[in-house]
Amino acid sequence: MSNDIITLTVPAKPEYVMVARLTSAAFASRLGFDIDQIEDIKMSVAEAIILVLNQVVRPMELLIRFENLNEEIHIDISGQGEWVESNVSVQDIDQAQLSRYILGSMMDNVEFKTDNGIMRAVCMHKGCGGSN
Amino acid sequence: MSNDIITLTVPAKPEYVMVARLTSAAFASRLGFDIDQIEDIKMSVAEAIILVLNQVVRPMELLIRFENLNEEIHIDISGQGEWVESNVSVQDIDQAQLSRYILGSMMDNVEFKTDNGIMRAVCMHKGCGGSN
Amino acid sequence: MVVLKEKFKSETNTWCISLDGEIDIYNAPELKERLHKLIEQHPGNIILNCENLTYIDSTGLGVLISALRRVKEYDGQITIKNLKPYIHKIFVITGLDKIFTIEVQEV
Amino acid sequence: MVVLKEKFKSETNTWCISLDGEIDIYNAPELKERLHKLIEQHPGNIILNCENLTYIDSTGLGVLISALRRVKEYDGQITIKNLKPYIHKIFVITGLDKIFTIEVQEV
Ligand SMILES: Nc1ncnc2c1ncn2[C@@H]1O[C@H](COP(=O)(O)OP(=O)(O)O)[C@@H](O)[C@H]1O
Ligand SMILES: Nc1ncnc2c1ncn2[C@@H]1O[C@H](COP(=O)(O)OP(=O)(O)O)[C@@H](O)[C@H]1O
Repeated sequence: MSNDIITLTVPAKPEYVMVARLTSAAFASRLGFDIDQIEDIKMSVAEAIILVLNQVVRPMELLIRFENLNEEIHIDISGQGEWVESNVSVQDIDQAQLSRYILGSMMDNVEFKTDNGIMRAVCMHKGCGGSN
Repeated sequence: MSNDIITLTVPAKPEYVMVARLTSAAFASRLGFDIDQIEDIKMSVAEAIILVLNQVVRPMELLIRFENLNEEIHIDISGQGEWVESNVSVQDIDQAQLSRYILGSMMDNVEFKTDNGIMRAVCMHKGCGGSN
Repeated sequence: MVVLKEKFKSETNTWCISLDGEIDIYNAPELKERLHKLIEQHPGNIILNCENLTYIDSTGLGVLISALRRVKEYDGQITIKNLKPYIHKIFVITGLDKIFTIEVQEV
Repeated sequence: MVVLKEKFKSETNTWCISLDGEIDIYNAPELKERLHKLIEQHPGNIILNCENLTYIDSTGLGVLISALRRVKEYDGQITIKNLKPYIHKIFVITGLDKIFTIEVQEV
């Protein structure tokens, strides 16, 4: 299959994380990932978004870019638009560690793009014959 | 709920119509549409895409824009990028009538944006308490 | 891939075909090819069991119409069985309930 | 809305709670509030039946951890039952299988 790109933008609100999850699942399923891999990809997209949302500042919008490249799905999640103050709790900060464990285990590779301690984007990929 | 916008771009290929369908369903479900209405919206998005794809020329990419506005879901589907020749059949042209019947019945309002006989975009909306 | 289970019953000269899953613009061409092959193999009547059909778009309907044309050439029939109500609705909207013999699924 | 069916059994001083559907960043705050209210009402042990839990994200796990903290304050326990294997996997990845008592669903 050729090198195809899908992009999705959603308001940076908890209620739309589900939309990003389902779009990921649909694309991954078209690329031939199996059910367990699709679950991993869906969940990783959600966790990456949670990391970008649950910070002292958060973006107004999220851009999610999917690409199939060399039998791998590449996913970039980035905050877009204005970044505004958010009322993050200690719990959110503790929870970030859970997100990182999940991403590290479910994707083949994950990179965090930070700037002054703020996570601006998460770039990750997973292969069809992937490790998990 | 505030006036939220979601955009999706996919390659203008049959295999990605399903991705657009699932993204529509997820957004419509978040907006509180019931199961039958979600089916209608999903199907209408697919039929609008089919109308844009199955022509003598077709675009390289599709942009689908969803907005919730005054208790209605507004959906614009437009061809993007270069338009290339396609090998459309008589069957495809006959089928366009089926798509139009379906759209007309499932959405509250549908507008076709044509230019020299080519359908460039379909704009439609449906309310939560809608007619169907 | 289209999930399609078929069986030819020579006593009644009928293909019993079950259409499962989703038929859309992506897999409709494959379905068309397979239906046409079956019709060539045994020009008989067709019973389509749609109990497990969860989605069909206009390109899928086009395939059924195209099959109906072939079958009509030798005065055959296509009967569509066990349509889910929301899929039956699509046949009604498009007027195709008048050209196929349709039996709706009980709820 | 989080689907949550609960029943307090006074003989064993235990809340039997069934968590159904998907728990994510959108509905986790509501779940947290409801669990904390139940714990206030009857500070007992908790059995979470997750037979129909199809998804949980890190914010949902955070809610469970937060409930566990409250329950530990009075030496109570949280037992998680009937986890689907792919959800159990998430507890293992995050190390939470060590802080909760977990019983995995038979397949
Ligand atoms: N009543 C109808 N309403 C709308 N479209 C119809 C109707 N009857 C036939 N068609 C169209 O005609 C097409 C079938 O054409 P046909 O010449 O049989 O195809 P093929 O030659 O590929 O078998 C269908 O795809 C359908 O779109
Ligand atoms: N072992 C752990 N690994 C990762 N995060 C943990 C762990 N233990 C606790 N946490 C974090 O601590 C949070 C619970 O904090 P807590 O102070 O109980 O919240 P609250 O005061 O709102 O009840 C959870 O959301 C979780 O993210």
